[in-house]
Amino acid sequence: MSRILSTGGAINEAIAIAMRTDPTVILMGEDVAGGGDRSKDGTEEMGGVLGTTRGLVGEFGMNRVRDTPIAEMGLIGTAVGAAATGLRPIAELMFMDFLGTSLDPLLNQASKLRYMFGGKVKVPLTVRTVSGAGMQAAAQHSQSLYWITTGIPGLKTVIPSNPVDAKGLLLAAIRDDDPVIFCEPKGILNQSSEVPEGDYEIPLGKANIVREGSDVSLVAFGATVRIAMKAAKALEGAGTSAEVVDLRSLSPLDDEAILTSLEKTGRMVIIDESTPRCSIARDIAAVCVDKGFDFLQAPVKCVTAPHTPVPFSAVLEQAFLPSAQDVLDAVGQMG
Amino acid sequence: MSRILSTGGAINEAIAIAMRTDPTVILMGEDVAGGGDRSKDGTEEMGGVLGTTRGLVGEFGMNRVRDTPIAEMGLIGTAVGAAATGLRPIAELMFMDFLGTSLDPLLNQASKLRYMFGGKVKVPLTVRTVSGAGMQAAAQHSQSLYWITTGIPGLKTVIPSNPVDAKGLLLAAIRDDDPVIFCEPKGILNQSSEVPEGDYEIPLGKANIVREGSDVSLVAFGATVRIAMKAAKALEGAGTSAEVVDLRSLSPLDDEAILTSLEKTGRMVIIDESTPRCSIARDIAAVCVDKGFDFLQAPVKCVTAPHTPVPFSAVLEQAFLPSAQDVLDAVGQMG
Amino acid sequence: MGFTGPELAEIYRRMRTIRSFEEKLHELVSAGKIGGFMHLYAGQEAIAVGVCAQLAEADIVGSTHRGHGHCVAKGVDVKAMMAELFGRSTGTNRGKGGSMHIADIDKGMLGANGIVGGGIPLVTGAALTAQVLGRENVAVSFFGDGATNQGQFHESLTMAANWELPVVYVCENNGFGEFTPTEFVVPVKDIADRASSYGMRAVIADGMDFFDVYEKAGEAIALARKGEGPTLLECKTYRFYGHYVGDQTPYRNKEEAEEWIQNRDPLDIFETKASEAGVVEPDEFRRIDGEVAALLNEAVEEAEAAPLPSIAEVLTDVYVRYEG
Amino acid sequence: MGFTGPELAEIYRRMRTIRSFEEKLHELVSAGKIGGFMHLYAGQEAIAVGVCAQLAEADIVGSTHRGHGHCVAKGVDVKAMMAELFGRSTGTNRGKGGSMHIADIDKGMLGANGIVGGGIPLVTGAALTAQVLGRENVAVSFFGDGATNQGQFHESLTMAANWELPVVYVCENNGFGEFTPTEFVVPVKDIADRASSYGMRAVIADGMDFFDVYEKAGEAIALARKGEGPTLLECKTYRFYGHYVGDQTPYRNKEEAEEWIQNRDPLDIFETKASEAGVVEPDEFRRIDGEVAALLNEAVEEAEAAPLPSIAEVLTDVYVRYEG
Ligand SMILES: Cc1ncc(C[n+]2csc(CCOP(=O)(O)OP(=O)(O)O)c2C)c(N)n1
Ligand SMILES: Cc1ncc(C[n+]2csc(CCOP(=O)(O)OP(=O)(O)O)c2C)c(N)n1
Ligand SMILES: [Mg+2]
Ligand SMILES: [Mg+2]
Repeated sequence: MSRILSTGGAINEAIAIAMRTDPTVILMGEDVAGGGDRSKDGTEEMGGVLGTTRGLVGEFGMNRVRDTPIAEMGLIGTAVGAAATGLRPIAELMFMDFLGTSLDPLLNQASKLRYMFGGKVKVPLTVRTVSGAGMQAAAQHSQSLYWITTGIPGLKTVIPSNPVDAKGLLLAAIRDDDPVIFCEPKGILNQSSEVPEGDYEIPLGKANIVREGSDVSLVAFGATVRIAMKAAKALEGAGTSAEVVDLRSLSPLDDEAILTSLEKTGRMVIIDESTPRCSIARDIAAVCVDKGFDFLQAPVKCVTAPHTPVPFSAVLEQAFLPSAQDVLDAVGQMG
Repeated sequence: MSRILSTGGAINEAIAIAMRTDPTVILMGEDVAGGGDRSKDGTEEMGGVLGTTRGLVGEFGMNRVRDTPIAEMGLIGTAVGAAATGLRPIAELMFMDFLGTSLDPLLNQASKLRYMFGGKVKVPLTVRTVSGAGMQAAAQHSQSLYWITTGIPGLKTVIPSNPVDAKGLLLAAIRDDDPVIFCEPKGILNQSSEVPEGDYEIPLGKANIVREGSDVSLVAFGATVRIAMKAAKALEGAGTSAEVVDLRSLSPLDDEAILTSLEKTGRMVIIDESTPRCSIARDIAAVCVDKGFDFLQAPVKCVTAPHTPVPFSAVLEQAFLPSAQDVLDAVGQMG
Repeated sequence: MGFTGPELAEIYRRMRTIRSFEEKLHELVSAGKIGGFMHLYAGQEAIAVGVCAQLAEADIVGSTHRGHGHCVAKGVDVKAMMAELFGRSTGTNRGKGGSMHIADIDKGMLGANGIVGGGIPLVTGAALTAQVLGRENVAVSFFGDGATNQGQFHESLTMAANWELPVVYVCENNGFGEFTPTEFVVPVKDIADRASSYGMRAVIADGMDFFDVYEKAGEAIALARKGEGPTLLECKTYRFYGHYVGDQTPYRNKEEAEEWIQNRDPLDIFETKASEAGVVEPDEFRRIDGEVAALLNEAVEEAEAAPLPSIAEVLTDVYVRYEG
Repeated sequence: MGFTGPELAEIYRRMRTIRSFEEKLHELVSAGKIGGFMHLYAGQEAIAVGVCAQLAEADIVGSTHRGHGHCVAKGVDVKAMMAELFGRSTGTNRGKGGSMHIADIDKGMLGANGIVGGGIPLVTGAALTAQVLGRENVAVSFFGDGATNQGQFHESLTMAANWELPVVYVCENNGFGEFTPTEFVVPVKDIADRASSYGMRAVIADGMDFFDVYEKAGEAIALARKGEGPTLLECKTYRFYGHYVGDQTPYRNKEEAEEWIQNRDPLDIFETKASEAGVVEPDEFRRIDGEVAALLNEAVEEAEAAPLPSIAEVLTDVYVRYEG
């Protein structure tokens, strides 16, 4: 059975299933309840600033669904400590930009405890966070900072491109025994599709070939998968067969799927919503020119945002974001 | 005139010159005085946890050399606000690992104020910080996180490889009108050499060819320059002529120098002390396979630390760090 | 009371300008004419205007995501603000900042700030500049009750107290951080109680009463200017709209909201008190209302007609100079 | 006093073990036999031992860069600790952690921590686990005076106070953060004053007196266990060595240091008081000194003889499972 759900709805469902099946799973964050149950005074809940977690405090109560103060170090750090001592917390970092106020527990604690302790602890923490631009939320609420969490050994980073994957990847992330950063790209939160009911997981670390093709590989993830698909259609019209690889996980990275596709096509474009320096796009290009050198028939192209903050004005924000046209231009430049 | 100075000594001298020549330059950080002048009670100063800033509070007094509380968000954030309103602060972040507790003022403020304000402000801030491994300081005091600051648009990142460059780059950084992260790699702090007296600057954004060669390019920076030079000598013995490029700046990056060298040699190894994912090494490999594709005669190799935290035990730490042998192996694998 | 009629009229004009600006934005955003996240200041006008009336142009203020009121109070041009919210190149920030980053450093306005608590160290740094250079300026940081739970609040106040910086920390306690009541996440009765962690002076003002804010802010600012260090000034207030435009406020108690909005409106309170002083003509207030309304209509018209930034501007203003 | 002779002897043994461990390390590091950053706990023994004597094994403690004392007090094996500092695979952390990350989760020791303030939220999280699962455990966070200036301190205590978590925050105020005297950077007289920002109970203990710490920690822990929420316990103390091994302490006042080290040694104070109780044989203390000395010599010998980790271990223990 399946019904139409938005990505937000699919995420909500995944959390509910995880909480029903494991009493050690809790949800904590700023306004994840957002009113409701807390005082039984007749007020209603908001369920998060984007409404994603609505209904959960009603089902699971305030012991397991906790509104926190606006204190990201404390909130994420506490979740890390809870994860190391027997809970399996889902902590919400409202926007990924707030890594600024929550980095230490991720950079220096969650990611390193197991290693520093010689393998004698595990940290089964999931941090859900909204990434990306497109809502005119400007420079401090629009960043795609998954390259930072990907670069930190000890963390995993996952990013779905559609509601079905969001549900399955989130369930896998929550049940994973390592700390996982789960990105919810703004560009897909309101996207809807049929989503299977019930409990299913999509394994971390495995890419998904969403379109087969033979002339060029378009590697994408999160909100850029849609751009890649659009570009692939346009390329098809021009007689070029594009394969689209949806990474799903950024760490672990499915090198094998990327290289297999490159072997098939000989050409690679990586489409990444973030800024270019030290990006996932460039990271993958480096993998291609090391392990896939013999397959390369053309320069590897990275389609990313420019090396700038995210501008507010809609015209500038649209120019900032990578587009299908940028992908076509990149393919054109490959010669 | 020049004398033998350590890198630490050269940094000290650069700060003193900058403070003498510009009354708006101040130095602030945890224990940058570290005793001394503050109470005139007969105690002596430490001049920072590694002694780098010793003597400065004596010369410039407590108004301009300020010990701060152990509060990196406050310390760096205050320096950003001071820079936006008329000072030219040098803020010390004792170890680069402490980006964990100081990221927000760098990620969301210093780097973005000018852009967000439509160009109507400047932030002439320098953040000095000690990066890298090699002192058995373990997972939370040994990271090379310059890839994070490099990836943030609006920041510049600089890293010297020797005392002479340290002095000239730091003077340029302090006088630069943009926020600059100045890394002081542990691996070179105690290295000494002749350093010119007086006031000189080395421009940001320009790489330095420290050794000419024709068969392979070794791109290095900070503590890895010495590794590259050692490998170059070994390669020479085996009949391979290696060119060594010292980047000096990571942002802006001197693409041109890198590509020129690649054009000459056709082979590229990048040596980076940090972990691999989203590293400077991979960033540069991506530049090579995009803009330098036609020059490439072999896979581009990244010699980095593994995707792990930094271990404590000396044997493990040495195995963690890139070595000249790793460079030779990489060259060997190029076929 | 000690204000002349024209002074009172000017104060009223500022408060009314903020209110009308926010009401206009509520319309425009609801109608989809302006995008982005929009947090309205309506209800809190007495605080921005009361504090800024004590400041010189060269004094610095720093603000929050709810920053329009502080801009208007500090003298930022209303038309340029409106143009900014429309994303035009004539905006205060050339269209690059928007509501959460609106700024005008020439007027001493160091920016709204999208990071809760993120403006507090910046303003502390502005006070450091004044102290190091021996200037007479003070700096004022505005922030909400929720922001006092941020580490950046704690670290900044610690530094300011240690160094006796010329800064005033103004907490606008409007009873909520987003949808969560303050008492649920702030473990003390008054935000002012938190000053004792810094050995700092603390004062509580009625944030709906311009005169009370004006007086207490004046004392704190004068002390800061004399080198007697920082003060934490808590102003009790309420926001009349939801957290952002679109928030239907199901989480708030309806009677309580009614009480604040109907009976404690800072503009009404001001008008009553100012009228009692007998130095303003009764119809003067309505005349100002009309002028402000006209100004805002003009601001919208001009903003809508103003040019958008050119696409090339995505790439400018990142650095003063950047050569690779 | 209420302690039996064997109990007092055991307490003394723990304190002596810490002291001798640190003295031994001072030698070994000075001689270049052990590397890394090394912060010694000597002088503060009464705190770790006094607090941990009130805890069960399943209760959690979290520590700082100055963590050896807390490990010993919580029952971590001294030989495994020594092996860790020598970087051996028989170490508590298999040689991967070293002094600043020494840990033993089986003993409820959630790790030293190289990040000042970084352990505070972790321990708060351990208390959250106990609360959510309805366990009777408490958690204790040890940290220094300097750490109270960190945002992580502020944010953690705010959360613990809101949720009335079963946690005790133990501040070891040794008068310095690195080389900077506490009064220069902490703007209140007592760290305990900071609890008022969280509406939290605060208590001050003489950190050189085991009995005072034991009693006051006992009350705080009992309250936490009963569900009556957190306490901030400040213990006044002094570190006998410098900040790290190698620090010659030119920044500290010599008379003051003399006074603490000569006249306020927690081991001496304990021995005097315990002797007055008349339940320990006078030569018992010296016997324990000898046993501890022998234990440490053995620990060093065994550590030196123990195998180094194999190089392949650089790559293990990063993840439970990682497949790309
Ligand atoms: C660091 C950070 N965390 C969370 C948010 C999301 N957020 C925006 S406004 C807000 C509430 C702020 O409450 P308060 O400080 O009381 O100000 P008010 O909105 O009531 O004026 C939150 C949580 C943010 N912008 N920045
Ligand atoms: C976040 C962070 N900032 C700075 C440091 C460097 N540092 C290590 S110990 C220390 C002093 C800590 O002082 P205190 O908390 O009083 O503990 P004590 O050393 O006195 O036991 C500092 C500044 C650090 N390790 N982590
Ligand atoms: Mg509020
Ligand atoms: Mg201390």
